[in-house]
Amino acid sequence: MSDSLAVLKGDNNISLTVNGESISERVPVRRNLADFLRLDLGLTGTHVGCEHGVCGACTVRLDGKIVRSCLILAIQADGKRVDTIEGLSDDGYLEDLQASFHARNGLQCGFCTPGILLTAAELIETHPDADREKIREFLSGNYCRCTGYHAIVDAIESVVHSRQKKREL
Amino acid sequence: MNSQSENRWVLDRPNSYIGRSVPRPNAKRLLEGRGHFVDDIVLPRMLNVVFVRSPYAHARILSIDTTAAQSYPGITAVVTGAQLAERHEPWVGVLKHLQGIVSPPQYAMAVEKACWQGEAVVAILAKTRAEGEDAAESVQIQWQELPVVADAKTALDPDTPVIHDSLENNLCWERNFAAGDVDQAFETAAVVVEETFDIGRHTGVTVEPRSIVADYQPGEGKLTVYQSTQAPHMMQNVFAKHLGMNEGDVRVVTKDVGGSFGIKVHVYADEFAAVALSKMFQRPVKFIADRLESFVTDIHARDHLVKARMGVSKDGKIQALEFDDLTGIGPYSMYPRTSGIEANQIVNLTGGAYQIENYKAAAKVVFQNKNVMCQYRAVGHPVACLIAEGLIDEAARQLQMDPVDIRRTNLYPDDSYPCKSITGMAFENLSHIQSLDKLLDMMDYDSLRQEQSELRNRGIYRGIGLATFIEVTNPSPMFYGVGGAAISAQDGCTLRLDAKGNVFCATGVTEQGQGTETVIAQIVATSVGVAMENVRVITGDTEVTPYGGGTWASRGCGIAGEAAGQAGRVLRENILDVAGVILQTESTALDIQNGNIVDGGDGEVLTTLEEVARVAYYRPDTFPEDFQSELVVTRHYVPRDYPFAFTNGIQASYLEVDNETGLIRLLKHWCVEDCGTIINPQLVDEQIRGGIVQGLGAALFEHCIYDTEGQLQNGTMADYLVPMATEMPDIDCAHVVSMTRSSELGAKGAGEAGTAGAPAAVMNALNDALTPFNARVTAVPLTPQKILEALGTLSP
Amino acid sequence: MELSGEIKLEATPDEIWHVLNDPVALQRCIPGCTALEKRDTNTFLATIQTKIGPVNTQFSTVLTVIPVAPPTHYSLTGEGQSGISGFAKGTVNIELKANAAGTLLGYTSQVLIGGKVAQVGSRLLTAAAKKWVRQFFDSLEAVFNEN
Amino acid sequence: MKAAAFHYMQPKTVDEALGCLEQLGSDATILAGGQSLMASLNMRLSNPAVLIDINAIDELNGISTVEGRLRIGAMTRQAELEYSPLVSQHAPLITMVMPHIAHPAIRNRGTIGGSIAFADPAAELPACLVALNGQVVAQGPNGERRIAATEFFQDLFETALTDNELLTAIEIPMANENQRFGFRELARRHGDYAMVGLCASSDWSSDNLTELRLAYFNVGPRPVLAEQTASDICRIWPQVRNEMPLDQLESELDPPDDLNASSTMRVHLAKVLTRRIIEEWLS
Repeated sequence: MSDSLAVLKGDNNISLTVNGESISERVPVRRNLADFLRLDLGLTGTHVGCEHGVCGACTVRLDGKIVRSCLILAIQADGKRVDTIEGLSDDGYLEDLQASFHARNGLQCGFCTPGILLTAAELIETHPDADREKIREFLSGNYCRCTGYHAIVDAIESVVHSRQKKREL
Repeated sequence: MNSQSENRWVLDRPNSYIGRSVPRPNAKRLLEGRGHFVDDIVLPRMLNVVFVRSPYAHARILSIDTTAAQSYPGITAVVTGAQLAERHEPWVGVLKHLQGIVSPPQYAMAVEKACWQGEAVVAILAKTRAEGEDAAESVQIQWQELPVVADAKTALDPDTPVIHDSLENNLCWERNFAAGDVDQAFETAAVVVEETFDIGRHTGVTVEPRSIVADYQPGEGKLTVYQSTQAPHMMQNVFAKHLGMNEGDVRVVTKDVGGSFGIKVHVYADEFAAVALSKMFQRPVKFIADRLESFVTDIHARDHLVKARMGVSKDGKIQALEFDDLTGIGPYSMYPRTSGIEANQIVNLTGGAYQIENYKAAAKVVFQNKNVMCQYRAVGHPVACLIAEGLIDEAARQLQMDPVDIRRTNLYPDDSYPCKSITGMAFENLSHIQSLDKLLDMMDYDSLRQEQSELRNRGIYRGIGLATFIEVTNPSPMFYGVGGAAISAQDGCTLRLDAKGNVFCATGVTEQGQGTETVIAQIVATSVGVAMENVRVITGDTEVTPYGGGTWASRGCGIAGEAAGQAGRVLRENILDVAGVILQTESTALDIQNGNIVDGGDGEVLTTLEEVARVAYYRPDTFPEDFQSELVVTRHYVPRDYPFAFTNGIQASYLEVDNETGLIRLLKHWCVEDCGTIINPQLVDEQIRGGIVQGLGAALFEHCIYDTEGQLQNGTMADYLVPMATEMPDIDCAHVVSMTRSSELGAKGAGEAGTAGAPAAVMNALNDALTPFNARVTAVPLTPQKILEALGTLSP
Repeated sequence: MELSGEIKLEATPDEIWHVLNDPVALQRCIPGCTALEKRDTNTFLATIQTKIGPVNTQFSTVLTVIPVAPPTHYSLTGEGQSGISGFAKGTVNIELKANAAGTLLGYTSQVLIGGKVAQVGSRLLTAAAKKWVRQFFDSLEAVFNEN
Repeated sequence: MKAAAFHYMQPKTVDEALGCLEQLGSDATILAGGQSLMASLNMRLSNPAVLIDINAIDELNGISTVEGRLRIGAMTRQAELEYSPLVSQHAPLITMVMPHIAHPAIRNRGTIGGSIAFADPAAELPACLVALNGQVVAQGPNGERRIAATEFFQDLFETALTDNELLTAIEIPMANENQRFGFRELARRHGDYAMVGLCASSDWSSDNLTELRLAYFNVGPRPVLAEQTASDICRIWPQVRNEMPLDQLESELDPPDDLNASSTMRVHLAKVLTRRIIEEWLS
């Protein structure tokens, strides 16, 4: 075995890009990415609903792909790019989705909403022609207890349609 | 008011926002992840509390050794239940109007024994939650197991141990009600149908867990509690009362709440412990229930076993309805609302849509060693609805009547109001027949029946289920206040015109995402005469908002909305008085539209609200000596003429059952309901849809499964199944509008209608689909296992 | 939850009884038992490590061997605590029938888990208990096969 | 719900990882995609002394074809398999299965090697590997060995991997045009653990159905290849349309009761799934 391979204990330095900003922080090995974003960076838009990877409220983007931040260690994000609801709102990436959710009331309490928006964005990127059934299937890992999903599906469907129209132009 | 019905000025104001689907202004920050949830709060010197909880459903604490835990890094203190009990008064979850209800005193943590799996026993105050959990692993507790009372069915048997030494038996409460001559009516009935309805325990699973930060400041002796709750004023009273504080020294702040549904309207022992610990250690203390804690401590609901029968004449007229309800509520009646209300509601509401002359109901509420049970969205309604709608469908089947026809035969005609139900529920104005007709039209009932029959010939089994419901909304003090609870049924609204013509509005109800702030702003903007952008709504702060009940029992719009409307009218009058002085004209000849003072006749703009405010605040010297402007107005409202504003509606479910696997696919759901004046149609529809899906969850998935030793078997999000997007259908909503004359606004509530009817609609649709097999399921959730057993594919 | 079964052992009932009272042999039979000491005639203190997939729990267990009707009927009960993870309790009733080839051992067992392990692990409880019981009797068989 | 403290190593090569395993033995737990492990760490149900994170080992990524076999590196993410043209061409069963595994955000992170090594009896991929007659490539101190899927899954969460071995890839015989595959599962909600599932493959090159492999999951401690049932079906082919011989499943499968379905029900559902796949092939 390589003698140089370190056994990391306690706190360690990590450097990563969060919402386009270079971050260097010292974190305990055991701290997950959700807690790191919330506790160390104050990015409280990433919500913690179950801590066992089921509810989807803590969904963030890691190197451009949605993941559950409660199921990844902060230290594993070292050297990577993380985007949260705050950054993706600021840079306008979610703009049409947010407008559609607002118009259609595709949210009530708003706790699951950041995770749902990030999931919806990836859905539309990977399935630009998604129908209602596909939308529902793609959202199957995101809990929403308030809306009953119908309004969320409507809101996403209308963005799918408006982007389709844009593509045709 | 001489004639409210003719003076519904709020509704016909120019530029009215009433009846408009205005998007929620406060939703924008939530969409950007900029909400203010309790767990986002970090205060200086704040500690996190971690609880050691009982793994046993019933066990005596022989000893607790916390020595090792105290020496862990990051630990400030380790406190046992007995130690904390010296710092607060216990509570007892009983109310006077539930005659005979008993419950033992409950403390913030178990003192001598734990009575359910998950009850907190030891609290650890730590710098971080992780460090607290490290220390928790080293707490040594010696337990002596006690016999577990798990099954409600045997809780009252003579040989079942009594859980609480201070009580005679495991009976918390019972209610018996009878009217008419039930026995005689059953004897003469052409058909008597009997069913046992088994309604499983389920729970709310708010995606934001229960959350609280308590901040006791010893200098002022002041306690500030940031809490994810539905009832800040109620909590203020509870914290003060049981910590021996002056209520004026306690402030409860509720910002964004990540879902509540009735889960967050109760006093939880562990949350109270966090507050007591903050006072004890004079530092901020945070408690966020983790998901494993939520499942064993958030109140559970339902858990009813009902034996019921209905007698019907040969033309389908209900002759009599009788049932026995048994419900297990865990070891304590919850404080301060009690755990007897659901059973009480079931007795009051069952069959309430139908003209019934002979009725008998008995409800028993028993203690058991399971998690506490209490009021959750649509308290009692889904059970009442399952009983009546399940029986009436079975009666129709036996009489070979269409489910629509038997309902039409028995529903209160739309011209029968006001009237009282057999249990004394007063109905002001309902619209069962109109609602039924609208539903049939919306779903194209006849075509659907035809499609069903065609598919059945091809071996595809679809079912159509109907469920009529009534909903209790706008509760008066008859709900809790008369029983001695410090729970406000009235609600207030304070409006203040600022110097730039904006209106600040403080209301006693809270926002949990249902759109309270938006609806209140719509009413205020309309009644004052300003644009909604110029109305700021403040909720959830006992130091700022008028005294109010908060959010429960579908009361926000009908009660706080009415207070807001009245306050707005008075503020407008006061503003016009000032304008009249400035313009030297009669104020009655003026009006406010879009933030301008206009001529009440031709609408000509005379001046602006901003100008009126400027003069009132900066140049009152220009007013006559005997004139003082009053630009802050408070009004309160409580319904007086009816104890509750009943609403009504009907739902329909269309589903397909796979008769080989027992899996159900929901194809479509419809709801027509009548909540009176609709302020914001979109928000009402979304309340209905969200409520329906919670009811669909109860119908198909949600179940807190316990073993015989009182151990919860599915306390994770992976194992406790809630409805997800893939399995849920599209839901169509429509409305009939029967305004309540109790208020000027005429609005009733809509928050629970969906949940009330959905389980019965699905159960009836399933049983309709199973008709060719002569199979029936009356136990919810309607699982594949139960369906295959009913079909005879599996033996039970 | 109840499990039952039968196994054939090439030993006499007396020999089996001896093994069930021998700390060294018993430790070999109990899956995950990392330490076992005799407390008095019929009771043992055992440390049992259970590993079911990712779930790794250590129980401090009191084991009692109850001679219901020796040498043919025994009961083996265990009660283990694992701090915040919860507890496990189990009883195995054993009936030994001597035959020409040795002994036919019949067992019925009841297993109960409680606390967090029950709340989280019920999906796998039956499968895990089956595996545990199977391993116990496999090891018991191995003890005699070696002898 | 916060993980207890542990130590952490992040090898960059397979050799480094093997070194870690050699040094730490059973104190170490491999962290692959972490979609099951992290949850149990958060719940404090696992307490490894050291996590060996293999996410930085680039050589474990990738999908390729090697001598008639499709080779998938252990750390290939499930989402990559889902959308891979190579996989849909050479192992279409995997493409069929993939959307049923949990949810998109989980599949973005979860890996095929993690799912196989974890050996959850309710998981789809182990049964899929068994149905496809695939093998597991394991590397240890003495080099590489290949383990047939049927040998690999040994018991509840137990595999043939030893403490000092690392699962580096899985290999699957490339599908040909004469093969047909079937996948069905019955779950109460999309993405949940199925009550029962079935991965099936078969050869249609002759008039008879041959090489039928029926691999069931969540019917026992590991995936079950029902060889007797498969042979019964092949034997009476094509009369199978009229009468499907499925009785042997009752002895071949021994599912325990769980919260969603009894043992009897799951055997019944396994029969239903089998019939539906065969009917799907015939239609």
